[in-house]
Amino acid sequence: MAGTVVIEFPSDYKFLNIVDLVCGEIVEGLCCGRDETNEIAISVIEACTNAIEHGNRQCPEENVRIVFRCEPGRLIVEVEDRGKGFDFKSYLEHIPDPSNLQHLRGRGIYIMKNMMDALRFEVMPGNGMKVTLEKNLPETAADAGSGVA
Amino acid sequence: MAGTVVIEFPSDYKFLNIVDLVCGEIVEGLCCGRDETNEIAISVIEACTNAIEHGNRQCPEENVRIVFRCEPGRLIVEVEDRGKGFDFKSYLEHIPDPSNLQHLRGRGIYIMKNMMDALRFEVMPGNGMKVTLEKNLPETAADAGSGVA
Amino acid sequence: MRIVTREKSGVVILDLQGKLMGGPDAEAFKGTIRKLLDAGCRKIVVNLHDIDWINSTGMGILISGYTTMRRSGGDLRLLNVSDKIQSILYVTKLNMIFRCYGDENEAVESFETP
Amino acid sequence: MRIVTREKSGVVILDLQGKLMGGPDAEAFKGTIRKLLDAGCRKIVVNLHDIDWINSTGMGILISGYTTMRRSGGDLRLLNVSDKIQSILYVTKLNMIFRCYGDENEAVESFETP
Ligand SMILES: Nc1ncnc2c1ncn2[C@@H]1O[C@H](COP(=O)(O)OP(=O)(O)O)[C@@H](O)[C@H]1O
Ligand SMILES: Nc1ncnc2c1ncn2[C@@H]1O[C@H](COP(=O)(O)OP(=O)(O)O)[C@@H](O)[C@H]1O
Repeated sequence: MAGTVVIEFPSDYKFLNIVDLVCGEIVEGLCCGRDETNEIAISVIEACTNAIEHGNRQCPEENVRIVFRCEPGRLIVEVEDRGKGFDFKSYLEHIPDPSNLQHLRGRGIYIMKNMMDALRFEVMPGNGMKVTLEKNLPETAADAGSGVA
Repeated sequence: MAGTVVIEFPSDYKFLNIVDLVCGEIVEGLCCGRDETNEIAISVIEACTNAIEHGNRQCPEENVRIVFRCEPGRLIVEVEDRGKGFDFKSYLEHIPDPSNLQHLRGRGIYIMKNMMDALRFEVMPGNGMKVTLEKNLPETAADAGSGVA
Repeated sequence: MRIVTREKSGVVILDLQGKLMGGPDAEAFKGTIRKLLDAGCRKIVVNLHDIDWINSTGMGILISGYTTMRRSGGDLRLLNVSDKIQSILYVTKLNMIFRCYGDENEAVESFETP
Repeated sequence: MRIVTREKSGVVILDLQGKLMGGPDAEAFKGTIRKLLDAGCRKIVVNLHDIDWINSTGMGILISGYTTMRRSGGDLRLLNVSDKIQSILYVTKLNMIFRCYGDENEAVESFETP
């Protein structure tokens, strides 16, 4: 069974409680370990806060859309906003050092990149930006990939 | 702010945990009383189990889609399946007595009708069935209708 | 749903865990009740403390257990009914039928006084 | 986010509640730290027990508090760091910087031994 769950919500941080809960519930159902569960939830929240803040600029009329695709052996999460995107190629080449205390910001993408197995950005001209997060799951989780506990 | 949250998931009861959580979180954010919160969550779960069981006949390729519309003064929840619908007009005219112990089933629609302020059915030919549940919210909740705690 | 069976002062307590919502759960529950009846048990307390959620189909499962027990001269009573379940019982008027308790000893002792 | 301030053996404990994620939270937190510094406080424990969730922007708020305190010869230490927050600290190597405690007394007493 292709377990795809979609959730769409206005660009308001208030809704991130829901995202956190849904994410936790889906990942728990995939029988991931505790560390993996945390890594996925943290990364999805980072992607969503970027979508709300940088993508949709907190405009509540613009939605954020998250697609969770539970495939055998991996979980793919797509986070879409309606913004213009950014020059992610050059950003990814020079990700700032996260341990630098001079910087109060700029750790979101670093965290996603280091916690997930794959991170992809895509600008859909006139259509927003899509961030794709992938996590490989252990073999036992692959079989459970069909559903949620 | 029009607070519309959409969630879409495969026709598997396993996903109802997520629905229950999302519903609870949204309704809590609307500052409803405890009784109203329970009534909404119970009714949405009834509508979803019907969508999975009767509408999509548990076919995991068919999704159930829920739209939560938080308007000032009320919450509207739409539950859509991809099934053929049923003759709800005649059903609504003869809803069975829920206290009849001979019947092990047939209480879902009765519960929704009695717990919500409005219940509407709509068959969208070739497109599935939509059940719309409405709950009026107290004045204080109306102002909070903009978001989620 | 998982069912754990235990005994206390001649009363069988069924601890239900997970979701209670028809389908395979119905068969499992009916099977348990049938076995308990065959073993001579007439007093059952269903503990709903660890039920995450229930729907009207799950309520039907409890009704079937209740009517089966009553027909055999026994009874089935509920323990630790959440407010959600209480709301369902209330709106369906099944609160007139099921005896509900918040305390395990109270539920067990309720069978002593007819 | 809500901030409750209390004192214990010369250490100020900040109990944070809710979500920690930049925006208005950053200003509120900075304001609290500034007032405490003005009042002569140099020892702060930030209790994260009631933080529902945090993101990297929220982490930035803690960093700003930490650097402000250090620059004034004080310190800011963390109490009740959940595994999620621990993972964020770890991956960003900020675990090398923040001292974390699981017990309130231990956190308070940690300021006694330099
Ligand atoms: N969805 C997005 N839309 C537009 N720009 C983005 C998006 N996500 C990230 N960015 C850009 O990438 C930069 C780095 O993001 P991140 O590492 O998450 O740190 P921060 O959000 O704290 O700046 C952001 O400052 C922003 O310019
Ligand atoms: N989404 C739906 N699609 C098709 N038929 C439905 C749907 N919802 C309800 N029904 C019909 O209405 C009947 C009554 O529903 P309900 O009161 O929820 O009780 P139950 O599901 O226990 O039968 C169902 O048996 C079914 O025939």
